[in-house]
Amino acid sequence: MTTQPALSMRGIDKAFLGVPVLSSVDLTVEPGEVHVLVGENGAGKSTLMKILAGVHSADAGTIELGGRAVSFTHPAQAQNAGVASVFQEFNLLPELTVAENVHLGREPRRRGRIDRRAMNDATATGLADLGVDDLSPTAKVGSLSVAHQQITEIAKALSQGADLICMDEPTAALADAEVALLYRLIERLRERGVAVLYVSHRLREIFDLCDRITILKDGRLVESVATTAITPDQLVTKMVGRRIEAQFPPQSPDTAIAEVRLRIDGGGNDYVDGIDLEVRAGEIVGLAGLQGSGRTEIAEAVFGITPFTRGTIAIDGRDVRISRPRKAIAAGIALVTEDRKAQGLALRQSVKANARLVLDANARVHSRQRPTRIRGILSSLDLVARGDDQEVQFLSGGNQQKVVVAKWLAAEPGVIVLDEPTRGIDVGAKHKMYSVIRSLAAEGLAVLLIASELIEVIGLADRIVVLHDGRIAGELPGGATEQEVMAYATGRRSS
Amino acid sequence: DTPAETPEADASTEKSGDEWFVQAEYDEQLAQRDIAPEGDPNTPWLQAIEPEWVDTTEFKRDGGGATVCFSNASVSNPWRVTGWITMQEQVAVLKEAGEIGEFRSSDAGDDDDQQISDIQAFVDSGECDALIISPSTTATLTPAVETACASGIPVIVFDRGVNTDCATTFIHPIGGYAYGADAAEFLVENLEPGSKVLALRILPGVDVLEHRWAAAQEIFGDSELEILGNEFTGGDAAEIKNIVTQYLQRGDVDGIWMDAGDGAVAAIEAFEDAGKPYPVMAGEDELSFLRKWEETGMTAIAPVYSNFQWRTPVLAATMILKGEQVPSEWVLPQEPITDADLADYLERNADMPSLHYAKFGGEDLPGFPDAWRDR
Amino acid sequence: MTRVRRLGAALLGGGTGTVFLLLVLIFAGILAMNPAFFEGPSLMAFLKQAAPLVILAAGQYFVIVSGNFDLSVGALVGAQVVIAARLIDGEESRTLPVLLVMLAFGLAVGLVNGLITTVLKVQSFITTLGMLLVLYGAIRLWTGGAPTGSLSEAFRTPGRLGIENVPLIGQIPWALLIMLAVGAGAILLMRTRFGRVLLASGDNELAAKLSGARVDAVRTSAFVLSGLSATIAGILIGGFAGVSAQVGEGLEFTVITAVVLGGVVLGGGRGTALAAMAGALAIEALFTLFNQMALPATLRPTVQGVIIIAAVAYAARQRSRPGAAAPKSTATATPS
Amino acid sequence: MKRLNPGNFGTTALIYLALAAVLAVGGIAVAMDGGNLFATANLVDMLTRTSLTGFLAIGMTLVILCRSLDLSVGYVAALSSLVAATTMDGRAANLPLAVGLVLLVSGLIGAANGAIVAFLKVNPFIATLGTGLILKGYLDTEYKGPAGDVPAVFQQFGYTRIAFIPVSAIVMLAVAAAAIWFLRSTRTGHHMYAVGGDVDVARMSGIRTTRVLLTAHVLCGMCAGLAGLLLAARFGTGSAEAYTNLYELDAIAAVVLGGTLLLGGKGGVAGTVAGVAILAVLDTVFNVMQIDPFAKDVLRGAVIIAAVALYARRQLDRTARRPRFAALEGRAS
Ligand SMILES: Nc1ncnc2c1ncn2[C@@H]1O[C@H](COP(=O)(O)OP(=O)(O)OP(=O)(O)O)[C@@H](O)[C@H]1O
Ligand SMILES: Nc1ncnc2c1ncn2[C@@H]1O[C@H](COP(=O)(O)OP(=O)(O)OP(=O)(O)O)[C@@H](O)[C@H]1O
Ligand SMILES: [Mg+2]
Ligand SMILES: [Mg+2]
Repeated sequence: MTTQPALSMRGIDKAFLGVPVLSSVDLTVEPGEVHVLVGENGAGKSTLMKILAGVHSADAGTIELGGRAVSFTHPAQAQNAGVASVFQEFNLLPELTVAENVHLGREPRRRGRIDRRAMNDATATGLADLGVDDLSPTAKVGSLSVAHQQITEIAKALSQGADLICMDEPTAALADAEVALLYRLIERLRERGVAVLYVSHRLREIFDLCDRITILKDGRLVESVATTAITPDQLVTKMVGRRIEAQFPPQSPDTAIAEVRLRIDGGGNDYVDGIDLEVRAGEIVGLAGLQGSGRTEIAEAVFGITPFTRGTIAIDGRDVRISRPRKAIAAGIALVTEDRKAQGLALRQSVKANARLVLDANARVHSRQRPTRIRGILSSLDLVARGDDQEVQFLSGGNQQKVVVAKWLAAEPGVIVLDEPTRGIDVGAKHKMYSVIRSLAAEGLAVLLIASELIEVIGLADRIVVLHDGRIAGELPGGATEQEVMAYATGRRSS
Repeated sequence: DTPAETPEADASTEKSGDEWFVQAEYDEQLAQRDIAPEGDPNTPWLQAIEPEWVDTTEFKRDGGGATVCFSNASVSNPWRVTGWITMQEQVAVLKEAGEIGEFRSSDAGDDDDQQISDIQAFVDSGECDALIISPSTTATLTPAVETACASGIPVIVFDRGVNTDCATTFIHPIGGYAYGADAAEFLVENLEPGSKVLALRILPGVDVLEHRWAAAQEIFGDSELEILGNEFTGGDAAEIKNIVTQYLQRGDVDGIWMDAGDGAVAAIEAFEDAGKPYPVMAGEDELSFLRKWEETGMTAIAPVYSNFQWRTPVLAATMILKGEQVPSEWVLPQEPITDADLADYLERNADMPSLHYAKFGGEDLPGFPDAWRDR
Repeated sequence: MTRVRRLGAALLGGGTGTVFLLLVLIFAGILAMNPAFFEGPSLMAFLKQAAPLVILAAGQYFVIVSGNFDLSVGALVGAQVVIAARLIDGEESRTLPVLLVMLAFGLAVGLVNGLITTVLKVQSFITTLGMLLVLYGAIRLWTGGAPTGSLSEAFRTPGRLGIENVPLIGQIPWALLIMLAVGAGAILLMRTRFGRVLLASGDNELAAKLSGARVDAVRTSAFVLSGLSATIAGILIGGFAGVSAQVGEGLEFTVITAVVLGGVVLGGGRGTALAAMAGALAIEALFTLFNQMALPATLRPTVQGVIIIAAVAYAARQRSRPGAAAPKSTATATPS
Repeated sequence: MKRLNPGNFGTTALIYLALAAVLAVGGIAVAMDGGNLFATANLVDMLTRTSLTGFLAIGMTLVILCRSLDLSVGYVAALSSLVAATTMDGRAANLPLAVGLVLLVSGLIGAANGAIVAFLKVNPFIATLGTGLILKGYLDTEYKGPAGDVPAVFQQFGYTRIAFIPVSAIVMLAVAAAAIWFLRSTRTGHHMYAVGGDVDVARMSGIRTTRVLLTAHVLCGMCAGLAGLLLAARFGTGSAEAYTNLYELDAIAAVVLGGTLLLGGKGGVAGTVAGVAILAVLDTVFNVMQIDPFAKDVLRGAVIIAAVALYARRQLDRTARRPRFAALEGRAS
């Protein structure tokens, strides 16, 4: 039986600002195949996907879908040709409902009018298919959790009945339960003969889910292999071009867990309650929990974005009232936010401008630190940029994250809160971020780490505090098992 | 002659560059300058040139205390501000005398559509015994004025006209052609042949202003003066000074013709700052210009668009409501201020602010001088 | 070598560079029409005329780059001149106190604009449109419809006079020196911490706030700076040409056009003060060119409109050509 | 019960509340002044004043929803009045031709605006300021003052009333109803919210964003054309001068007063109608009370700012996250 491949891309070239991002990349995806695209940050995975989705047009090369040559100048053409996409950045309108977002651009009509009932019904069915029962089609997307937004995105792509579905890191914002849902769904798609093109940085996912792996490096095709023909270690080596040793760097020997730097007593507000937490100098405390369990809310409360209305916070033993971020910064707290583009960076400004923003914005901090040291901080983080005048919008995700971290390190904080510091960054960059976190602790900072990938919390934290429904459900030592954490996180166990 | 025959009526069908020039109107206005008006020269606002008196007994109303309504185009320039004060002072006198009970006014902020609504609102209220209208644009208010006439109250139009003769009286000074001609003739007389003249205009498309320029073009066309250009300034002093400065950089300017006096001083200063001799200048009877003229001793004339016309409509309203005859078209005298009477007018208006108009004609009103000075 | 190329790219390529290209083209046009324009005295006269708009552009730049609009500057310039004339009323001795009053008034208007925009969260387009109406009406209410009083000689000096008898040049106008000082001030200010925080606030309000920036305060300061620049421009315009009822009318649109022509992006976060001021110079030069060409006065707006659209479209093309959809953010940082 | 546009209901209700408040306060103020704001003459006056701004503001709502702007509508209206009056040339037979021509010309100018914004990527503020200037030059050069002649039948559009409601107001409300239907029920209308909300998202979702933007601008131009027809009917002729009245700023003020976000993506025509009505009520109240014309400007400016500040406050509250421990919070404090 000779079926045409679902997708065949040949010799794709693409350059931005004269800088080549993709050079003669080939990619073939068979019907019913789950095909993963891997590579470091900036390897060109998203760009390749966007070319396929009609967002960008290739400078050279051909695309065939089911044997038919296509060329897209607008996403609508790609959709009509049976390509549906979940993009890396959220692609939703917060002012519209779930159903309206799902059907955006393809609203069902009855006698020329938009048929809202049909739209809601179809969405409800789609969500039920996905196994999601706690998401209303008429809920406004802006009021949803990140996970529910991601689910909306996925529902949107699935609702198009496409032959080829592209997903760019769909699980980056999902917790394990939802990830499992997605896996099951992809399984069903595979059975129906739908091809899935997948981008992920999560190794386990790649090997659990995918049939075939295409590796990109610096915009070039390295290799396309069956999952069964390669080991995780080999894959990493091929992606990064060198071997990455142990998953988590060891604690540096001179790390000493010392005095309490951050202490929360009975903290609570509209979103979390009864938070008692201590982080010591040199200590990494992990905050674990399901989506919506209130991890970010604790970070935001400590940083004065939505302050605690009950309880107290003490820094280095002194009670502080943190009513807004400036006060937190003055108290020596730093927050690496979970959404670096929306909350962390002024995208149209240079690397330099972003890195010194905290110093610029806070007079007291400024006097403590000379901006000239910023260059040193950036290079210690191995920032890859065309220069510190480059606008950060043109950096890859991992490098953008480094700029965010650099801006906080410049302020020499005593407490640093990291909310999803490795979201959407590649293996190499993740590894670098792990060492950075370790060295922060070694320098005597108190580190509060939030990460959805449990393995990170387990591997890095000295202690793990597990949240459930806005409250602390339990505390575990570093190196606890995933089962132990999940028992608290799902509320099956509480202390 | 009635407003219906004002040039705008037929101008609308023309399309040529000189659509604003109507020979008959031009000839008539130039002739009217030399006709002695009827009435007391001490009250020029009650004088009339070749009046055709009409009977108004149908509007006669007993007992005084009338409600007079006034739809004003705007008070958006100093000329209108000055006139509006004069009108209010005149109203105060008539109220005192019991002839006017209530005086209502609306201001359309130069918006024709707004003024149509204002007029409609007055008519709909049914409370106006007489309606005075100072139209913001000639042609566009015609339907509204016709509606007002149809409601049966006397309608008094002044300053700009409308394309209908339904108004009981249409009050205006001689007009734009005469104004423009006064200025242009002065330049022709006082400049050597071949001299260069710059024309500074405020806006295009406003009939009273276009007539001034149309007349000037007619006269300059027959002269040996060279017209360097005609520029729109919006009446903004800075713009005027910019433009004149630029012309002076490119060569000499011997004369300035303006379609209104706003910013005349800025034009003169441009000569001072460029170190050039004063031009022969036609400004307006705005005090800032008259004072500068006296101070510099330059050769100049101040054509006048009689500001005292703002008194006439309220007086006409009371006359009509008493059943007295009024001219159907009430042409007020319009005489430029020359070197000869400059000193006199400066003296009379010594207390007045610089953007005041010398021929405002309110010296005998009880509010003088405070109402105009401390507004 | 790369430096040269980068400079060339900056001048001819990116959004900001277009204005310098335009400026060169217009000046070339003027030169072709009238070589004498570039002789000292007439060049000085040009710069003297251009100074107020350039200064206004500097003020407007701060507001635009921080993500807002200031539509009230024209009305503020007008108000300042009228206030000066009425309060000074020809008395030389009152010049200085009145200048202080004007300064206070200009700063206060900017402060009110800023506070309404930042604290009450009213979109600046509406805030400053409202302020325009309020200033326009209030100042006429105060003076009974038309300006009264007159300016003193001393008041008129900065706008009208200069250092006389300079060889070759004739007069160096005070206005030019003030313009240079304001321009240098604006450029230097953008190199301070304030300037960088201002830019960051215009780019991504949320990120700036979370970095500890007092976004509301810097944005309000931008409005205050705009009020200050309108005050200085008012002093120069009043000095240059005296009082008239129409001073300042429509300046807001001219100056915003100038700033955008300079490649400053409406919405904030991008553009330089120098280019914004160059935009103002380009507009003034364009008016001069029209004059030199003796272009019929009624046609000028048409030509002006075409040139503005073409220039901004050209700049937008230059900016967007490499890399179609710039990575977007879901930031709530938005111009208002 | 049909659901109103997402999250709109609150704001729209608030705006009608504001309108009611303005009417109440105005009514009391006029009553204390010895008048009656609700006398037929005053009601007619209010309704008459809504028509012109209404047409312009409805079109403006569409472009603003798309996060665009149209500063050229005043010029388009002026030009349309001239096209209408010169084409009619006093003959009723020319009416259909004139109306068609006006809609064609105004639609084309709208299309030009849309094309400059969508294809040339010029900021709409500058793009439409530019086309406005271009039109101004054309009007100043070509029409030095009023031109054309509108036959009496067509003047009825500007002057006739059914009961006490002016025909022009009825037509305006019909256009508003059509626009509301368009935004709610058609794909293109719905997509305007998407384009205004986030163009990139809209485009990546397969919406032809340039087409949507173009449509909004064309419709906005045509609404300005309707305004021009109304001007012609009321003036009995066409007038280039009409552009001096800065109708575009009135229209924008009305749209924003009506709760539509200047940044696009949120709002609607129902609110705009209320915004227009608020301005008209203010005008009538000021007129009846004989407020000094300059004080009118001050009050108008202040009212616009105050109203928008009020909505902004309300919108801030609504963006807050759902509290999880709000009840507990209540107990604790
Ligand atoms: N619109 C754009 N303009 C300019 N450069 C761009 C643009 N989009 C992407 N790039 C650059 O192209 C390169 C490839 O980016 P791409 O997003 O495809 O990487 P990726 O493999 O998806 O990385 P990640 O894992 O971080 O998502 C990067 O260097 C990026 O900075
Ligand atoms: N049960 C709930 N009731 C009300 N709101 C909820 C609930 N669960 C989640 N949310 C909302 O969902 C959003 C996401 O929750 P939150 O940010 O706390 O998640 P998180 O634990 O930090 O996870 P992550 O950081 O991975 O997104 C918040 O806005 C929160 O208010
Ligand atoms: Mg990517
Ligand atoms: Mg979170």
